[in-house]
Amino acid sequence: MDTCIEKIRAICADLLAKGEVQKVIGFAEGSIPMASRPIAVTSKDDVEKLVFNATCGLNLANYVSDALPKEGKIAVTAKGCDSRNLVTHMVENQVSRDRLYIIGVPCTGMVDKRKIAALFEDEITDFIEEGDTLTIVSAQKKEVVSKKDMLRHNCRMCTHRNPVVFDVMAAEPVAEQSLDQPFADVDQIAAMDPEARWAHFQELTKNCIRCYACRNACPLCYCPTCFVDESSPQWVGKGQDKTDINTFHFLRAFHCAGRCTDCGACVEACPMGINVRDFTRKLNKDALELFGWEAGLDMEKRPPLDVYSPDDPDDFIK
Amino acid sequence: MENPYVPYPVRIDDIEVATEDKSLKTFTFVFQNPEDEEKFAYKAGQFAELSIPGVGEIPIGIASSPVEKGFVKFTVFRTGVVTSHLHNMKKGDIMGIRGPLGNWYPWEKLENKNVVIIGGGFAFTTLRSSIVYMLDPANRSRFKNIDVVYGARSPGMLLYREELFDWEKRDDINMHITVDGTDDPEWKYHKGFVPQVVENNAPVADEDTYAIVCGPPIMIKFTQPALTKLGYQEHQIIMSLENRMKCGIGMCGRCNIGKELVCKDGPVFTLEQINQTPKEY
Amino acid sequence: MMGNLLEHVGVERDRLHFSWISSAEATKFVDVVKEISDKVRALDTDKKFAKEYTK
Amino acid sequence: MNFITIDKKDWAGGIDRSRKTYRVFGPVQDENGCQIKPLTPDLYPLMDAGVTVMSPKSVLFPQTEKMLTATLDASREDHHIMKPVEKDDTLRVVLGIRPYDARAILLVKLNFDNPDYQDPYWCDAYAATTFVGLGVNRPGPCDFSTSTGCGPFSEEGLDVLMADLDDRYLAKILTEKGETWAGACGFDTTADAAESQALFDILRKEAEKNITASVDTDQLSEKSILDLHEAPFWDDVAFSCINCGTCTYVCPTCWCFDIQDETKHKTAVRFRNWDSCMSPLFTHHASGHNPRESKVQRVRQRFMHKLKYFVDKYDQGIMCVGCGRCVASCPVNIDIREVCTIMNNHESK
Repeated sequence: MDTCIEKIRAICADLLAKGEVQKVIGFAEGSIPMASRPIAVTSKDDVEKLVFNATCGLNLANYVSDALPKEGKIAVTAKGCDSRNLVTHMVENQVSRDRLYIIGVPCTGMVDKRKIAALFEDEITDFIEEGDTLTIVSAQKKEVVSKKDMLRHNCRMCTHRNPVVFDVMAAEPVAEQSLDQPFADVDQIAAMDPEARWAHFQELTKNCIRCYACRNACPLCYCPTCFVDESSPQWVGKGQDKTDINTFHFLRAFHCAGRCTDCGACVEACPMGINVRDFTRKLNKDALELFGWEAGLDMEKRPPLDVYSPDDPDDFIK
Repeated sequence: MENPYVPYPVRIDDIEVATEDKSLKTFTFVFQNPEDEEKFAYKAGQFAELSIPGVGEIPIGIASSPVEKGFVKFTVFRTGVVTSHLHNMKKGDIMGIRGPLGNWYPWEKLENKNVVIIGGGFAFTTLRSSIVYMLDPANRSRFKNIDVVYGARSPGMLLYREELFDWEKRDDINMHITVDGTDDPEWKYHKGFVPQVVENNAPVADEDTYAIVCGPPIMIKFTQPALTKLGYQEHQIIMSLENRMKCGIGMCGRCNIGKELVCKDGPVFTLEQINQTPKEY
Repeated sequence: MMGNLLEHVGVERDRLHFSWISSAEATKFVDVVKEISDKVRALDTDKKFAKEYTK
Repeated sequence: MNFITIDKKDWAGGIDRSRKTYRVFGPVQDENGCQIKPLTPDLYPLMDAGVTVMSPKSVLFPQTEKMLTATLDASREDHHIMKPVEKDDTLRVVLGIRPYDARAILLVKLNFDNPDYQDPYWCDAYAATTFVGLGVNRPGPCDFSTSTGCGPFSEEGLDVLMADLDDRYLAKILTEKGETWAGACGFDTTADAAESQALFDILRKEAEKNITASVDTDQLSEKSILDLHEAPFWDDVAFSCINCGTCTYVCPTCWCFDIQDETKHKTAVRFRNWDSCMSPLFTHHASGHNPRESKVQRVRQRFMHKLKYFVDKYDQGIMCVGCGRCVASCPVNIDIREVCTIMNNHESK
C-alpha cells in the first residue's frame, strides 16, 4: 500500500496543476504515532503532505459535501468503503458524480489502534509500517507484528476492498476476501437470551460520554439538525441517564439501516473504545438477508428502506 | 454559601397581551416572600432568568423600573420552548425568577448628561425601565435632556403604547415615536424607519450626550452611521447585547464575545468595547 | 428491521407492532389495540427505558 | 513540609482504614482503558496505570449533576418552588491524580469560585476533596506539561505528592487536608526532609527529561484578540474537525455546561450536563440565529478561549495543563500544540 502513495501524489499534482480540481481531500501524516489526519490540499506543491497507510481509518466521504466549492471539482482518495459511501452520497443527492474526481485506492485493511496499544503497558512512541510488517516501539519495548493480525474487525470482514467507483486507480486491485461466516459476531449476540443481549448492550455503552464522535465521523449522518439536537419536540434527554444513551445509540444506528457500509469510522472515532458496530452490524445482516442489499454498490438504486417494492418482506405487519 | 441557581418563587399577578399579533405578553410577577423583593434590588438595564420548573429558564430584560415597587414586569416574545410555555400560563401560577443579572446602563456616568434612547420593535423593555427611572421625580433633575426614538412595524406593535402617548404629552422628555407604515389616518407621529428618524430628529452630540441603542440587528446596523453623522463617538453609544445563555452568572461559558461574557460582563457594552471584540453575537 | 434490532438489543419484540388498518376498519382497530395491550400487559412494566434521574 | 514513607505492603491497608471517613476515587482499568472512578470496597487504585482517557474533573464536576428539584403537585404547599437537591459532601480523596490534573482543578476553580459568584456544587465538592498526586516518572509522548506551568512533579493544587520508589511511596504532605488524610490511613513513618526533597528533585529532573514535546506560549498575551480571531489559519486548523465533543469532554480544564429541565410524573428536576463549544447548539439562539454557526468559528472559539481569552482574563497562563488527552483522543488528530505554536508565532499583516 505504501507504494501507491507516490502514484496518488503524482495524480494529485497533475490534477491541481492542470486546474482540473480545486482541491484534493486525502490523509496527511499525524502528529503522534499511529495517527493520520484528513487534509485538503489545494496546491501541487503540497502533495507531499499526502500519505496513505494503515492508520487512515476514517471515511473521507464524510468531508466531501462540506469541502465542495460553489463550482468546479474536487478530488478525493477513496478506499473501498469510502467509495461505497460516495455512491451512497450520490444516490441520496448529496453530491453529484460530475463534481468529484475519485482516486481509487485498493485497501488491505486498517489497523485496530486499540489492539496495538493493548500490546503495551506504556504509551507508543513510534509506529513504522513496511508492507505487512508493523514495528511498534514504546519506552519499554519494541514489537514487530504482522498487519494482518492487527486489522480492525470491519476490515477483516470486508468483502469490498477495491473501490467500486473511481476515475483513476492508484494501484492494481487487491484480491477480495470471501468469508465463511460473514456475521459471526451478530450471530454470537443473537444466540444469547434476551436479558443477556440487553446486558451486553448496556455494558457496551456504559462508558459513552455522548461526544457524538461516532455520529460525526459517519458519512451517513448529514442531517442539518440531528434528532438529539432538536428542542421542540425534544426527542431525547441530554444527560447521562442510561435511557437517553440507549435512545441515542439505538436511533443513530437505525438511521443507518440499509445505508451502512461498515467502514468502521464510528468505532475508529470513539474515544471510549465502544464498538458501536454491534448495533449497525445487525442492520447490515438484515439488509442482506431481507433485501439482498449491500449499501453503496449500485449508483441506480436507493437504499431498501427508502423505497417500496411489492416484494418487500411484510410478514411483520399483522 | 448562597446558591445562585435557586430562583425566587413568584406568582403571576397579571398577564397583558402587549402587541396586536399576540407574540408578546407582559407578565407582572409578585414575590411570594416579600423579603425576596429586597434581595432582588436591580438597576435599569439588568436582566433576570425566568424559571419554570420542569421546563427551563430564559433570560429576559427587566421591563419594570427600580422605582416601581411591589412587583416586577417582563415583556416576553414567544419564540422557543420556555417562552411558549410561559405564554400559556395563567394568572396565579407559581414559577421562579433568578437575578438580577448582568450589568446596567451606566447611570453614574450618565448623570448631568443628555440621554438619547433609541429602540426598535420588542427590544424596548429595559429602555422602558430606564425611561420610567429617569422620569421619576426623585431622579429627573439628575439628567439633562432626554430624547426617545422608538419605532415598530405598526402602531399595534408598539410596546407600552399608553405610556408612550403619556410621555409624548410631557415637556421634560422629547418623544419621537415612529412606525414603518400605517394606514391609520389618525396616526399623528412619525412614519419611517428608526435610523432615518434618528438622523432627522435626534440631537446632535456634544461630549455630554450619550445614546442607548437597543433593537434588532438590522436597525442597529443602520442606526450606527446615523449616530456617527450626528457626531456620536463610539464611547457615547451604549448597547445591550443578547446571546444564548444558561447560567446567567458567567459560569456556563456559552455567551462570550471574545473574553467578555455577555451575561456577566454585559449585557451592556459601549460600541467602543464591542468594536474591540469578535462580533459573535 | 426496527423490530429485529429492538429484539437484538434485548427489548421484547411484542412491544412493537405494525398493522395496516384502513379508516373504515374500526373493528380491526379495536382488535389490534386489544391484542397489543394484552401482549404488553403480559410483559409487565418496561424498566429498561425508565429514567433514574427524576427518581 | 514533612515527608513520610509508605511501604507498598501497607498501602492497601491504609486505604481501607481511610474508607471509614473518605469516599475513595482512583484509577481503575476496564476493557475501554483507564478511568478515575469511585472505588468500591473491593477495589484499589491502579497506581501505575497510564493516563486516564477522561480527566478526574468529574469527581468535582460530574458529567450530569442534579441541581434543583420541585414538585408540580398543586396540592402540595411548596409546588413549583425549586429547591437545591441534597448532596453528599462527605470527605472524598482522589488517589493517584496526576500533577497536571491538580493544576487543572485550580484553573477550573477560577471559573466556579470567583469574587462575584460561587458555584455551591463545585465549591462544596472541592472543599470536601483531598488530592493525593503521584509524580509521573515516565511521561508519555503527548505530555507537554512542562510548557504549561506544571510538569510531572508539580505540587500546585495537590494536598499530597507521592513518588513511586518501587517498594514504597515517598509522600510529601503539602497541606492540612493531606495531613488529615495520611492520619486517617495511619501512614506515619516520617522520612528525612532534606534527603527526601533531594530525591524528589532528582526524580523530577529525570521525568522532565522524558518530556520531548513543548510549546511556546510567551507571545500569546501580546497579540491582539481581533488579529488572532481574524487570522487566516483557522480554515486549515479546522478542516479535519468533525465537531464532536471529544476534546472538550476529555479536557481537565473545560468547564462549560448546559442546564436542562426534565419531569417525571409530578417531579421536576433541573440538572446540568457538560456542554461543548464544538456543538452548534451551544450558541444557537431561539430565534434561529447562531453567532458561531460554522465549524471553523467553533474550532476557533475553543482555541481562542484556551490560549487567548483565558490568558487575557486571568493572567494565569493558558487554559491547558499539557496533559495531551485531546491530542491522543481527537479522532482527526487536531493537535493543540501545533495550534498554540501557530497562534504564538502569528504576525498580523
